[in-house]
Amino acid sequence: MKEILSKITKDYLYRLVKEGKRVDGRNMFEYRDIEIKAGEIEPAEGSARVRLGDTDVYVGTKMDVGEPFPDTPESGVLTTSAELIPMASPEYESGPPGEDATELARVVDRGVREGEVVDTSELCIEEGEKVWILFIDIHVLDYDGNLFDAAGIGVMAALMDTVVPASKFDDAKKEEDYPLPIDHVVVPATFTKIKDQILLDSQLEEEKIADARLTVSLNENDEIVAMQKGLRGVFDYESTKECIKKAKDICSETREKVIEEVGRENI
Amino acid sequence: MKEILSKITKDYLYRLVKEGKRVDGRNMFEYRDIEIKAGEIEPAEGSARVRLGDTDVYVGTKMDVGEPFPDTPESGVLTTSAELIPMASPEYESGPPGEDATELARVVDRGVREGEVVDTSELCIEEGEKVWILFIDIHVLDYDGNLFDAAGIGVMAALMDTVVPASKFDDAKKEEDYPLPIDHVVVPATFTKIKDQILLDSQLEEEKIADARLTVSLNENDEIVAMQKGLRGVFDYESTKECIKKAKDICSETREKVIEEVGRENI
Amino acid sequence: MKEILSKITKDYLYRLVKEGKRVDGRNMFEYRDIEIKAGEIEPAEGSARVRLGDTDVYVGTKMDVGEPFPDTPESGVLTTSAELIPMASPEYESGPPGEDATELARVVDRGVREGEVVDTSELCIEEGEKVWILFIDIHVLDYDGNLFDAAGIGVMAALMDTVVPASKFDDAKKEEDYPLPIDHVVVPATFTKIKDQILLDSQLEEEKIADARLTVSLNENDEIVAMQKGLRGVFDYESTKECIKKAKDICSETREKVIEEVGRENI
Amino acid sequence: MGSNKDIELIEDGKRMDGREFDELREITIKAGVLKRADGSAYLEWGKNKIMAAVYGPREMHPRHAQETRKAVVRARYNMAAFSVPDRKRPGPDRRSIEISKLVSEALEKVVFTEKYPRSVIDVFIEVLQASAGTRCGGLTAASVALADAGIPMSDLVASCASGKIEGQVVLDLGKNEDNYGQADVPVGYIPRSDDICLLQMDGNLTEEEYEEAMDMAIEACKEIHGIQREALRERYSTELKDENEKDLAEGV
Amino acid sequence: MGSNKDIELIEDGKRMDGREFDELREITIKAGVLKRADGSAYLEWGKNKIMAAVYGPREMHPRHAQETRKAVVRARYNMAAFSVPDRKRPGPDRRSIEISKLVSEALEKVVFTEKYPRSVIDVFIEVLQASAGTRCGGLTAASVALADAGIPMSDLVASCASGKIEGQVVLDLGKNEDNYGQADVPVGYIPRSDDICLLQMDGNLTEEEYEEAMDMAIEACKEIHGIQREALRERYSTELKDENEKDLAEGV
Amino acid sequence: MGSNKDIELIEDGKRMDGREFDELREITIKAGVLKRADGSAYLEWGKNKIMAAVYGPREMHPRHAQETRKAVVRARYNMAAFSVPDRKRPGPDRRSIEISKLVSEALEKVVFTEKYPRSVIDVFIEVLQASAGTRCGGLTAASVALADAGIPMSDLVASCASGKIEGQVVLDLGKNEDNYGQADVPVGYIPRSDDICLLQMDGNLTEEEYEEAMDMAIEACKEIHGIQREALRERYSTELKDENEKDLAEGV
Repeated sequence: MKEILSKITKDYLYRLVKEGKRVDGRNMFEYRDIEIKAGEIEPAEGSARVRLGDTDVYVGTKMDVGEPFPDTPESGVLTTSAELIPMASPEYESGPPGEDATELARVVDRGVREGEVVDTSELCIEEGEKVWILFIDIHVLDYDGNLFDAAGIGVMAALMDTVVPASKFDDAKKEEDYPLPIDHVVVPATFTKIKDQILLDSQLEEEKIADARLTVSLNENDEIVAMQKGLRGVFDYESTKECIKKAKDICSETREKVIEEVGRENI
Repeated sequence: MKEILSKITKDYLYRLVKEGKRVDGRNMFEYRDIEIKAGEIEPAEGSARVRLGDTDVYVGTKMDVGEPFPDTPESGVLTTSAELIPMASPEYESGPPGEDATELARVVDRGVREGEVVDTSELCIEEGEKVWILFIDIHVLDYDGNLFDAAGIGVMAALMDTVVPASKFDDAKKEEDYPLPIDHVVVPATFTKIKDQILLDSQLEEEKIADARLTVSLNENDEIVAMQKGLRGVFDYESTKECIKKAKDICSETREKVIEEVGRENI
Repeated sequence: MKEILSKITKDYLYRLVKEGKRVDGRNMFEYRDIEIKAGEIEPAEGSARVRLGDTDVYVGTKMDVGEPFPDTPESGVLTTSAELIPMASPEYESGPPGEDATELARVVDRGVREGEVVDTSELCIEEGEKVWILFIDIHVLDYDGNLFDAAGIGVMAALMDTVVPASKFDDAKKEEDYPLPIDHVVVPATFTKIKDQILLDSQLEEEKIADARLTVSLNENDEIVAMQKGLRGVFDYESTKECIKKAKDICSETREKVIEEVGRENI
Repeated sequence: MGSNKDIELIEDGKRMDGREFDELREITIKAGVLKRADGSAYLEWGKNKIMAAVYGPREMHPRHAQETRKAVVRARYNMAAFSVPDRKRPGPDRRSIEISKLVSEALEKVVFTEKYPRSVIDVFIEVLQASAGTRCGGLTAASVALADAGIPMSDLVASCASGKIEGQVVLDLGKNEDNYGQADVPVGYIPRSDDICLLQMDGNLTEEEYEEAMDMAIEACKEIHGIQREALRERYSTELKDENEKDLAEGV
Repeated sequence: MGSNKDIELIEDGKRMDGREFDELREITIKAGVLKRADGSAYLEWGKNKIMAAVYGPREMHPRHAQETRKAVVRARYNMAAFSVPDRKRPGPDRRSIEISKLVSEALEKVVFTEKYPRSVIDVFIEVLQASAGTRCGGLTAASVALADAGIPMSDLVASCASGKIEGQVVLDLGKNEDNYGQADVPVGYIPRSDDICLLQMDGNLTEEEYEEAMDMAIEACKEIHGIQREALRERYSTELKDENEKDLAEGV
Repeated sequence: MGSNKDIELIEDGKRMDGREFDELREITIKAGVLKRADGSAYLEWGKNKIMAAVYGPREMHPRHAQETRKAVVRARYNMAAFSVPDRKRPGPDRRSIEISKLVSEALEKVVFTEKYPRSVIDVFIEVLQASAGTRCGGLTAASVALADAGIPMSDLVASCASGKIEGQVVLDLGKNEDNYGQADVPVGYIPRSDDICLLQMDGNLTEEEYEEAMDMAIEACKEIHGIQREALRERYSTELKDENEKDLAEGV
């Protein structure tokens, strides 16, 4: 049930973009209101709800004790899933994650994994035998565009909110619960290209007419840890450079918001 | 491939009900012929075939040794499945159990579980490590209405027919096979409501025009151990009370039939 | 998306067969060019690519250490899978193996298993605890008829090419890699029946008009180790005898080709 | 009903969370909280956090599931992976399949389905945090979401469970009471017609206890019905306010 | 054919169950045993208990599987979870997928499929108790069920396996013979046209042994064909009797 | 990027396989290698062995996935079970689902899809032997297969990755470099329009390193583009030769 914008709406949106304007009056590189609430889900080890305008995403983390992968016997295991449930959009269907949910989960996952956000060596309980398994679940309730940033921000906040439930598992190395060891704070910035215009944080209608999408995830040292081009259009090389430059300030601001909400000093 | 009754058939059935009559001449609270045969399936630990009129259901139990659930380390594990195979009705389709089969299995399962029919503490072999897993499989061959009672009766009979295959598993606590420890004899009585009339044991046509269904499972002390309202209609409160009252005599009679067939004295 | 031959093509093919001719000029019991290349896939323990005319099949074997089946505690485990990927034919679809792929895998598997090709007792590492698991994967890239023979030949060649990776698993009985112990060389010959004519190695068009198919697998002593009749037509008893007689010479020739390519002397 | 561990559930005539036997946990409902859905409601009930959303009436797919004379109400109950202490694997399990079926059936009676032949009215229930009673909470929230979507209905379904702990019939079981109690009776109730549209029971009840439990549950449903209506009233007044403000802003 | 454990299968020129080398286990077939199915047959063959049912000809779903000039015969072979010593997980496995395919193919030749273009004739085989030879039993029962459903057919397919144990060709392997024997040859046979519509073999046979095995199997199929026809005759006479009794009851 | 084991990747200013920092592994491409597919290409790239095949434009199934004004390019990337050291379970996993999506998106821009409304152009990529860089290899081969199928295209997409090992930006990571390196940047490039149609990155790069990596990758894509065109030229001349030989054989 793919939604299709009417030709009139499309033309209107294209005209706006041409004039350097956006439907909701924002600047090209301005976020909608970002609301981050951490710790609202009690049964989760950590959680965050992120609202980006009307886009509404819950992220929860759960931890369990299990076996490490054979090739990384000293590391905890991370696994990220995303569910685009049919509650969130008339376009989403019940069933196992499709390619959109899979791409979302994998891009966010790479930001966390390649950005070395979590110190997974600290999640080893017994080398080669027992490690912490960290499940990250992304649950989208309302889809009004730019899930990549909402989910990426939510995952970062949820991780920083996470407490390792060492006391619940009598086989764990430590006796008391302790905060998940965080090494880096990685957040994404997602740009879309409409005709020749690049803009940040597309809301739904803009996303629908976008040619291409570029997500850039940066850590607190402005290092790029993950990128992903999406959609059926293209970028020229210069535009990708421009996005990276813009991303520095943008991510820096987002990172502050996350830290402010989760209030960790040890980062 | 949902079967739909013709308007003429429906009108005829409604008229009958209004006059306090049934298609096959039964009283409102009378069962069709019940035929229970236990122990016909050799490879099963226990089995029963129940015919309720033309409804034909096989139930078989199998036992294996496995791990207990972490929260009940001293209890055996029960698991009930139902298959509505396409042999039984033109409406059933191949594939994993749908919502009808799932509801059937779960309602029957609750009767057994909540009615504490099986003494699961006796099925513990080694606390927290090894317990008996009891598989109950409901196999419907011919569907002519009221599966809930046919399956419920069949499961009770099959359980009473079950012998724990201790000799086959060298790791079991006992060396010789012994009868499955049964604490209670629970049987269901399923009522349907057509317009304002309540009736027991609907055959297929009645079930098709029924507004609502109510299953009441009682143990030998007339205690209610499970109930389930089904279908898209409603009951008023008084009717549910009436069903419970009626269920006492009905279940008592059914229970006798089961015991007679399985011939256990230790109940 | 089932392909259907036009009536004209069919009539032409039928006429040819009637005149004792084949589309590509072959004799009735002549193979197309057979090309066997073993050992082309490095990550596999053994591999073979077989081209039978334009039919193109890859077979790879992988080995892992695992548990034996409870009823054969002293034997390694064999498992054969076939994938008819949509690359190979416009008729094939993505998804789990359908009935055609399942039949193919099972017939080839029986040839290996019942023909006692592999000495599975040699694949036991620790009785009842640890044995080698041998995965045989059949991957069809181009389907131009007679997959049974292409796959059967490929599997035989891949097995003879297989080296047990004992050095990679520190828990294996032997320290050094060694060739998979082969007891018999089994190859199939697949006949089809078109009207009253029997022919070997049908290419695609012939297969499409074939009434019935018969695969006969023989070992180096001309003993039959597996047979399978396929398709919706029938054979008369005499024809099956004739196929077996013919199969002796045919399989003998194929067997030589396999041995020549894999160059094992210890058979 | 869980294993009979020695968990104390009643002390000095009160339940461990201080509630009276016939007292509900705190319930708050907010209607119209999602943008994309046609109707929605967010409910907190004790520690339960549940979102319900409605789409439709819209064309039914697959076609062969269409009914020629009426709309189908199709509910899907789902628990988020992080909603429970042990992570729930995503996707439907047998429990959620059964609950989805029962909720669908419970809602159909109050919806004027005959107005929308061949259509489907999709009801999605997402449990974000679970703490006993999620099916009743989901059904209660779903009714409000249906009304918020403007679906014509004869009444709101209110739902609540009663049960038995330590031999005592009580209302609205909490988590421990559900785990270690003796009976649970989830009820769906339509106040206007005095009808029961959801009824399950498991555990052990005498006939008398059943009646006591039902009396309690029905009474509570009436109370919940008030909270539901209040949520909708709130919603309409907010909407009105929004529009007034907009008018003001636009200088009307 | 299973592992070669030291299981004795022949003693004093007889098989362990006392049968001669070319002797069938006992077979009984009853036609018309299910109400809902269009045709059905219940078969006991040694310790095998198998139900077969037929629905159709009816409209083929999905549409793209329809054949424009004929009906498709679609068999589904299934084992009940409790039919074997180790519980069988519900749902099709590779073995049952293959058997379903072979049985579909074996039946098609005897059905006048061209009478029902675009249709499907569904054949369901449920193995309730399994003890070697279920595919032959299923195919044999399915033929009777098809006839019971009134599907026009040129003949009944009869099916039986032969095999080899301890170097001896024998008919109709029993469970141990199947597990510890040396070869198994399931055969489907159409007596009227003297055609083979099912043929599999696994194990180890010389050309001569193959012929001996086939001769035995075909002979047995003819015998089974008689049992099948008897079951149908029985069925018709019962039906007739039923109608007579009904006439009497109604005072005709 | 894998775990940081102490694996040496650079020695004496060269990579362990002797390559310069900006040197590609050897690449060979052969077009038109499969009979059944409408177009195909076989690629060897270092130790990677990849087959790509194209079917279409053909009718899109399921219907609801059709686009009214253009063809859909639908790629499916798959690894054979034996293509990697640890056997890959057959069927799509999350990695292959993502790659399939990205390759589909990367190819669409160069295909004149508007010529075939309601159609699908299926692109199948089978990795027979994998050794780092299979998505770039697959995309590169797929472009050639599309051209071989005669699909009208504005250009061929060339693809190559660059990355970082031991702090050094390098081209076309090999297996160990991919496992133990610090960054990987797969790029899909359309030379004629100077456009980037595939771009991923993971690991750790500064802005400057990103630019260095991209410059390298784009340069390499231009080189690969030449190999692609050569493969197609080869194909056409072979075809021509084939036809000439046929003419001769037929005595024309």
